[in-house]
Amino acid sequence: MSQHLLTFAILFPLVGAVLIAVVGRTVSERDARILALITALATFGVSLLVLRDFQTGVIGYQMVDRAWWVRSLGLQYLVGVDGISLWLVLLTTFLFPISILASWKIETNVARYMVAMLVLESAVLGSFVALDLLLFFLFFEAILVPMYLIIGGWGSGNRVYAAIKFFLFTMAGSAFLLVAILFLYARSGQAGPPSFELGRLTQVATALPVQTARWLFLAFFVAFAVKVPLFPLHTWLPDAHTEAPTAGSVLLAGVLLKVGTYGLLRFNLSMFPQASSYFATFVSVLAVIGIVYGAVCALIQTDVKRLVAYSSVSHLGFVVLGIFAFTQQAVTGGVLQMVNHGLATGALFLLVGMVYERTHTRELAEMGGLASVMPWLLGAFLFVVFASVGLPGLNSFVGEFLVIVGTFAVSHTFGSLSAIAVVLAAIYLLWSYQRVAYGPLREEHRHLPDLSGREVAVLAPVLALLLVFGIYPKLLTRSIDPSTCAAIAQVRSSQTCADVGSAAVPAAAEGQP
Amino acid sequence: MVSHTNSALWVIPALPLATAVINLFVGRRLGRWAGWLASASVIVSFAVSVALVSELVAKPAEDRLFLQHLFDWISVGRLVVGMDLRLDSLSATMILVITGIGALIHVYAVGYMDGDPRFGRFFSYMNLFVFFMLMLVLGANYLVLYLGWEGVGLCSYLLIGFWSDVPANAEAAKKAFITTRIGDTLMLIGLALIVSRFGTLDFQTVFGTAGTVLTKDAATAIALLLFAGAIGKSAQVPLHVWLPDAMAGPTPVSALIHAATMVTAGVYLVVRSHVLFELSGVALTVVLVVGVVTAVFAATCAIAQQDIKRVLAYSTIGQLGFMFMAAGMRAYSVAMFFLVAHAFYKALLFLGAGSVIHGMHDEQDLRQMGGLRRLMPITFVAFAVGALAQAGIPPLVGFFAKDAVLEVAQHTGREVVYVLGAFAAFLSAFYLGRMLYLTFFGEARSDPARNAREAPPVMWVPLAILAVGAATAEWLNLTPEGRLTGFLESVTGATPAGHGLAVAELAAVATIISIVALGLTWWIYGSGRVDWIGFRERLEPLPRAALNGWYVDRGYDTVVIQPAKAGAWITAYVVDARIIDGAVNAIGGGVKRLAEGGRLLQTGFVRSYALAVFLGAVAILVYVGARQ
Amino acid sequence: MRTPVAYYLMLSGILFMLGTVGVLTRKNALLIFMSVELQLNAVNLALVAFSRLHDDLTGQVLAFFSMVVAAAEVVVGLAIIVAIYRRRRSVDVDDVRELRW
Amino acid sequence: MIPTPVIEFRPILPELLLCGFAIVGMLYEAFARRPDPVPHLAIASIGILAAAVAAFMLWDWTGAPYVLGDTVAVDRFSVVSRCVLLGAALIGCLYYTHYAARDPRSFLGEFYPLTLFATAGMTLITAANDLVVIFLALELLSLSLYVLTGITGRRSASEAAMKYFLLGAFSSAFFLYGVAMAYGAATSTKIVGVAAPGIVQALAGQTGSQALALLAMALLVVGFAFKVSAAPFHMWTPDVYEGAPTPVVAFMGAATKVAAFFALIRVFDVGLQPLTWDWTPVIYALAVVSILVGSVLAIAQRDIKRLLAYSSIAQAGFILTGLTAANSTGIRAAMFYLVAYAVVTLGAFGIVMLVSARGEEQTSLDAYAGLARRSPGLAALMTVFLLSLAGIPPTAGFIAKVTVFTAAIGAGNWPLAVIGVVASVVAAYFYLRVIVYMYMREPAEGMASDDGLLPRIAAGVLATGIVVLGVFPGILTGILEPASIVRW
Amino acid sequence: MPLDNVVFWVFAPISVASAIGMLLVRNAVHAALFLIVNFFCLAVFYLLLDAPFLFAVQIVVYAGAIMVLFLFVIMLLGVDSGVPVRERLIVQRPLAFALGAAFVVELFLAIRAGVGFTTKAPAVFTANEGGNTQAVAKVLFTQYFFPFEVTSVLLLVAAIAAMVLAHRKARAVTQAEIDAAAGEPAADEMPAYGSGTAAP
Repeated sequence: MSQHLLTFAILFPLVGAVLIAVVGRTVSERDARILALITALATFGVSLLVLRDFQTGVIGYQMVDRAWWVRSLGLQYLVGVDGISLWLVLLTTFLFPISILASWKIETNVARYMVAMLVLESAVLGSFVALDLLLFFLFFEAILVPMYLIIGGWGSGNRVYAAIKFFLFTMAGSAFLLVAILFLYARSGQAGPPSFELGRLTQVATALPVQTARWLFLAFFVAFAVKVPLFPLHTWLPDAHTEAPTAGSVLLAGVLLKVGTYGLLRFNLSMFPQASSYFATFVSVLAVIGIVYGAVCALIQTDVKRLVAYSSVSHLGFVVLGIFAFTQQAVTGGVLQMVNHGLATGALFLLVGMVYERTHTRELAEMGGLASVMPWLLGAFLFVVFASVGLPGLNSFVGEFLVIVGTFAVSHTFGSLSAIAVVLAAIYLLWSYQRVAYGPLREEHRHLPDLSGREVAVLAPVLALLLVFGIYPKLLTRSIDPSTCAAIAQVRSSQTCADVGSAAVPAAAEGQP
Repeated sequence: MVSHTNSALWVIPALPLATAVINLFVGRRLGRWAGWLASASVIVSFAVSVALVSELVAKPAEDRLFLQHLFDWISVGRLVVGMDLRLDSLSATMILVITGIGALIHVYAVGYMDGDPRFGRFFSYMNLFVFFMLMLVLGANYLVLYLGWEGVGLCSYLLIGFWSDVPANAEAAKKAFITTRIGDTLMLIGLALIVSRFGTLDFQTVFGTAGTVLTKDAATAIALLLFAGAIGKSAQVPLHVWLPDAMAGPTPVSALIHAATMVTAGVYLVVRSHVLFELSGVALTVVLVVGVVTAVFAATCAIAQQDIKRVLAYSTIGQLGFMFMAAGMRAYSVAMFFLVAHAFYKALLFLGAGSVIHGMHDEQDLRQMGGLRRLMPITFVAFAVGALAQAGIPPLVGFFAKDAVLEVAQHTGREVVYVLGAFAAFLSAFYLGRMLYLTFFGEARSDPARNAREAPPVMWVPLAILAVGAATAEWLNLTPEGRLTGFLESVTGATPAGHGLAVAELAAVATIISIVALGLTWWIYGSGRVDWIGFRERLEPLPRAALNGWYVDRGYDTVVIQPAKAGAWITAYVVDARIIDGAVNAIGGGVKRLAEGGRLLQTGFVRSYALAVFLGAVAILVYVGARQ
Repeated sequence: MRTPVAYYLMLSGILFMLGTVGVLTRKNALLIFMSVELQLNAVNLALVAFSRLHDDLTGQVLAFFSMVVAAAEVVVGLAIIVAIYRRRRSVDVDDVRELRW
Repeated sequence: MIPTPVIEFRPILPELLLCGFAIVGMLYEAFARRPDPVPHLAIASIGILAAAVAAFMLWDWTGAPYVLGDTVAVDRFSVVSRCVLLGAALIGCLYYTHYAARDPRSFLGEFYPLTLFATAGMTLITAANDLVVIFLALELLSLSLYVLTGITGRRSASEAAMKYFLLGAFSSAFFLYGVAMAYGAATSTKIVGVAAPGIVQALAGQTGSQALALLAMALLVVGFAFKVSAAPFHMWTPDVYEGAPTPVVAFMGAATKVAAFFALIRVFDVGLQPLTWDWTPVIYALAVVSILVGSVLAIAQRDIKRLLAYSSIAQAGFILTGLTAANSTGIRAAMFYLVAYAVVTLGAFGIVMLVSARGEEQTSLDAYAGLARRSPGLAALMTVFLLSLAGIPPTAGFIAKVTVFTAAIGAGNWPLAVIGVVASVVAAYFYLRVIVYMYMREPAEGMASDDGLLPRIAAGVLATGIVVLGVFPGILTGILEPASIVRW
Repeated sequence: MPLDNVVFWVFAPISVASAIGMLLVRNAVHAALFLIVNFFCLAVFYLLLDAPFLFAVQIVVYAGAIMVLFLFVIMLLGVDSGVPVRERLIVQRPLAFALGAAFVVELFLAIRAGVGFTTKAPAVFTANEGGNTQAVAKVLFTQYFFPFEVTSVLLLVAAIAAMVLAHRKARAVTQAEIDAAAGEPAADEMPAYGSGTAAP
């Protein structure tokens, strides 16, 4: 039972999607929504079982489910979770019901929309748990289509451009990934039957000549850097976020971008440890540029979704920076930041969407004074803004702090520069909040309703988690820690992972870099 | 090793937190009871604090320490940061100030905020502030301190912008948060540096091992980064610009946050971390210089302010400068004494001002006041006590506090500091006198001033209590060995002693300075013999410059903000949209153009197609020929 | 056989080339098609020459097949050309370019 | 006295059946008073199915591997190709029946016999072990296709037929010259000789002339490249695809490529195997050019048939990518790709036919605006086909791309794979553009799509096949595994 | 100088010249006649190469049947004598000749390497033992009987093709045809049969 849980998690949405696709035309739109919601909730339930059965502190993959898929290609169905993917799986299954609930107002082609959502969920879950590279790639590419349809079909304004840009950008990046995977696969055929299994390919990759490994690292890196997105490959994100429907933005920010950072951590780091440390400075520079650059761009945006999109560029930079610092705190912080950013930015997009549903504008200049008519909505907004700003006690702070601390131990420059974003985040988020919430109220906004019961149901769980993960992040870190430690040990090629902390009281010399 | 665990510490911050949450969600339904509930929780918290502190005091000096570990907050690898509370003489002093003065201000606010539509929300924020402030001072490690540090910033933001329908208020709130955040971020880097050196943020470990772990340079770096946080939070030059604007908040907020407690967090931080500052040495000099500069600078600004609260704001900045001055001279306990004293009289002044504003129907301009002493006698007395206390008239508490600072300066041979401090004291006496006379003496200069009414008891009772406090708080320290300073020495170490003028001589000089200043202002503003408006005009442009804080704000705007905006604009709309995205679109466009061009190769002429075939064939043949 | 086989082969090559050039330069569909016939004949010459060279009759058989194919091709080709002509009153291939780009 | 040759007819039974039923069809057309599409379809279908059965029975052939004077090879390789080709023919006939039913006056019963003949040529070309047979089969299928292209007599169709014919004849001259050179080099036209040494034996044994063999290789490539429409021999493709009737394009696009590629594999991977190091660079270059030309030029197209034509050029490049490996992995990859490609092409053109309303050929992209609104089923099916062409999971196209790139990379040709994947991105753009039209545009006024049930079912089956192959490619790879070993 | 050499050197220039003539003359009939000359020359070469059977077939089938068919069609279509039309494809001609030259050079190199310009065929053509026609027949009907059968299908297809294309043309003037072509611009429609005036 336990070893099939992940498979169930992947299959549930798919089954639901097929069901809706089949009965979609005969049942009412409302039923299609409910069916989708039930499916997503069931998937969430399955993922909670995964959490229950997950053994904290165990290094390596758990709940591994394995079967041959295409034996002649050496393609396996091989899934499993470790402390890193566990939380991303949970984040995904958590955000999907919320997104579906947030999409209640979608009126056109509801069944098709829900099918796309559920297929997307399946694909994302698959990419987080796949331990066979081709399988991963399959899911990775499969993400594109439903998301493309969601942006292009239910987006706003310039949605087609944004959708195609999203698709092509990601696909362009993953093109190199595919070549690299196949290259490794071909190499693995030199000793025994070729395979795509992560473990096998890791052995192959670590045995490669240095130069080759570096090229392959870059091929992997480009694919994930686009997805993250890392400066200067980020320009698809503002467009995609701006034009996507609310749930699309939530999922894009909350889950899809994490596939990129997850990929960096899972594949780049573990498969090309030497190359990773060789390129660490390069990647860190990009990450730091992204952190500052995204924040600077966000400063001046007038479209609130665009602003949040740039803030994502900045926040995701933290994740990458953390991952490539190769210290326990930084990497764990990075993983934590993935989850936290997913929740916080997801919530931001939810709120922006709710505001948009009421005011029909994303232009900051056309809002204002909304706090006086919708105190609860804007109160929730403020809460989320401060979570994003990195207020201690709320979730994002923990990740950012750990990344900065962990990075600082390696490089004072990167650590310090990245902290600039902490200031800038406050500036752009508070500025935009001010434009939305305060100031004179427009006449046509005078009678806008406050949060509805459904919206409270959408927001409450997210906001609660923002607080819980801010106060007691140990919930997450205790299962993330062993996995990141293992990953770092590989890069540092030592038995222990680099740790800037010291449990012992007079740990004097330890911290000296 | 004696166990210092005390499992009751959490109660102190938990009470205000609980009521904050209650008021947040059901405050509207509680009506006026929301205020009383909030006040009650702070009062109870004060009571608990008193109980715990007396328990602490009862212990031998070297054992005065309570710790409580609530849970592991951030625990990654070997870096474990607990949600730990710590009560020692330093935090004891602070919590008493916070809960004590906080309680009074809460009660006062019940009256002041009466009738506000978001009454419950206000008290929720106030309680939340108290909670975070308590966390700040009770934290046993830098991260809990930082939690409180940022939390009070949040509350400050919420409360400054409480009346957010006025755009300026929201603007001020944002400015306050962002300006302090600059300092906070540097402080965060400081924390990172501490972690990288010590592997922990725990006060006990850091201070205990700093001497062996840190080099002088590292200590300087850490100390300066921490001090940057203090500069921001305590509104010291050059990050002082937010505080005058922060007066946009309701007056109880100004009293509690921007006078008595939050802004003093910087002083607390420096005193708390004095071990690091001392290791550095240089850092202390910086603290001293910043303190002196701020004290003088703020005083010059305060003289020219027209808004009663802005006078007090600049005054607060200057007084905080005095505290840093003391800290910079290693007289930490003196700084703390000053802090306590200042909390009394500045809260008093603010609440008095609030009472005046309340009585004047939200009029804050000094020029519109005058002659209020008859209409608002209680407020007048209280306010006068506060003003005189700060002006340094013995035997009020301000005299002793300021005298202690100047004494240290003089005794440790820092003559320049002494002179500048004395000058700042002179100026502060001057603007206090000006404010006092312009508000309460002379003729009423406007209708609100003529029709002003005394505050209700719920407001004047706290005022009165504070006035008594401001008048008698010196009792806390007026023992030969210094009761308060002595109590603090278990944390702060002894105040440096030295030789110089006798205490009496110094006191005399200080008193003379104050009296001269007050006399001068009485002559100008109170006697009616001088046309003070014309006098001001004759001095232009100096008063205007001082009024505008010597244009520091405008300077920032020109030098930092506008260029930054332009830079951001260029980044977002030129670099990002045109160059980076432009490159992306150029690739796409290039391929498209290539396709449109290549499409024309398909001419429709069957003979060109044949030519292509032949071309291909010959190309392959050429390859084959080369192969042979 | 005194003439070296290569001469025949070269002749075949030249004829093939001329046929090719004919396809490329003539505009009359019939002439283009005739040029193709020239190409096929050139190939036949090569086949027969190889047949002689290898002392093997396969080449001649191949040439024979090639002629059959040519005959069939001519039938179809001429039918198509006639069809085009009937529609357009022209056998100039340069005029037949509605399908392009 | 001529000795009676041993006639083993079973290996060519599929072709015999096809020709036989073609003749039956001709007789029906000739003698029926009013020829009707349905009996025609029945005759053709029976013929095709019978041929398929006959082909199946060759799967476990235990007789001589080369029969009929070593001109025909009997192997599983050709069984696979035959099945694919017969399927394509069946669906082509099905489409035409529907297509003609729209406008009974333009119906021509000869379509079916000609299709069967063309199919016979195609199946034969993949089984042929002799360059002469290949040439003859090539001509057989070409001549049939020329006529089919022009069968409606529409102005554009006749133009397409003429272009196709002139260029086809031109390129087949090159091919024939190649055959001659191969003969000159090896004294034989048999790919593998049993009775007497064939080309591969001659070349392997160094008895043949290397120089002439290379020349032959170059010229044969021209002929094959033309048929598979690899750039720069592709120029006929867009025009012919645009001009020819859609059912013909569906059949032709799918089947010709399959047949020509299977023959190419046999000639090059078996016959010219000793020259592997010489011909792989040629294939490599062709692959690069085809991929780039096909992917890039398709972007500018506004006609769905032209777009799919360019797409087919790019697809040819991808298949060639697999063949650069010159080993069984590459062959298997190419075979998989071909099957997937054939299915997709048949399906996509089926949709094209259905979208263009009765009697008209609305093939402009504008006809696809709002298709999802108008007929969601067609739009969904088209999406599946387009995604497969773009190589997005979970379609067969994805697995196909993976396998060809795997083969190429395994042979060290990773730069080619890089070019391929990058071009896939470019290609994705125009596939997505069609999806944009279908799903994200408002339908134009007065557009109506066809409600033909049979073609819809066919397209539905094909789409299901694409997805099933994408999810369980093992079904096909299991079959291809033994079939990809071309005997020598 | 041996006889075959003489004959070769006499007919080779003629064949090349006639081929070039076909390329250059404007009149299609002349071109066809040049091609016939060329085919005759080839027939002579077949004779020289000991292929009398093909010699006969070449004359009967090619020069006879096929070229007559060509001429017939030329006549039928009444092809103009070729008012020179400006070559619209400017690069076509020079490129064609350049590529043609390159083609021949490549061929020359290949033949030199593959056969050699001094290699002569064996003096005796043993394969022709018992008469060329009989020998060809023997090869054709044993080794190549299957391809031979294929050619029959090929011819059948050709016949069907001609029928289809011609048959349909017979209906081309009917209204149905015009309707079927309704998607095309009506102005492009042309009367199928001899309205005489050709479009310019």
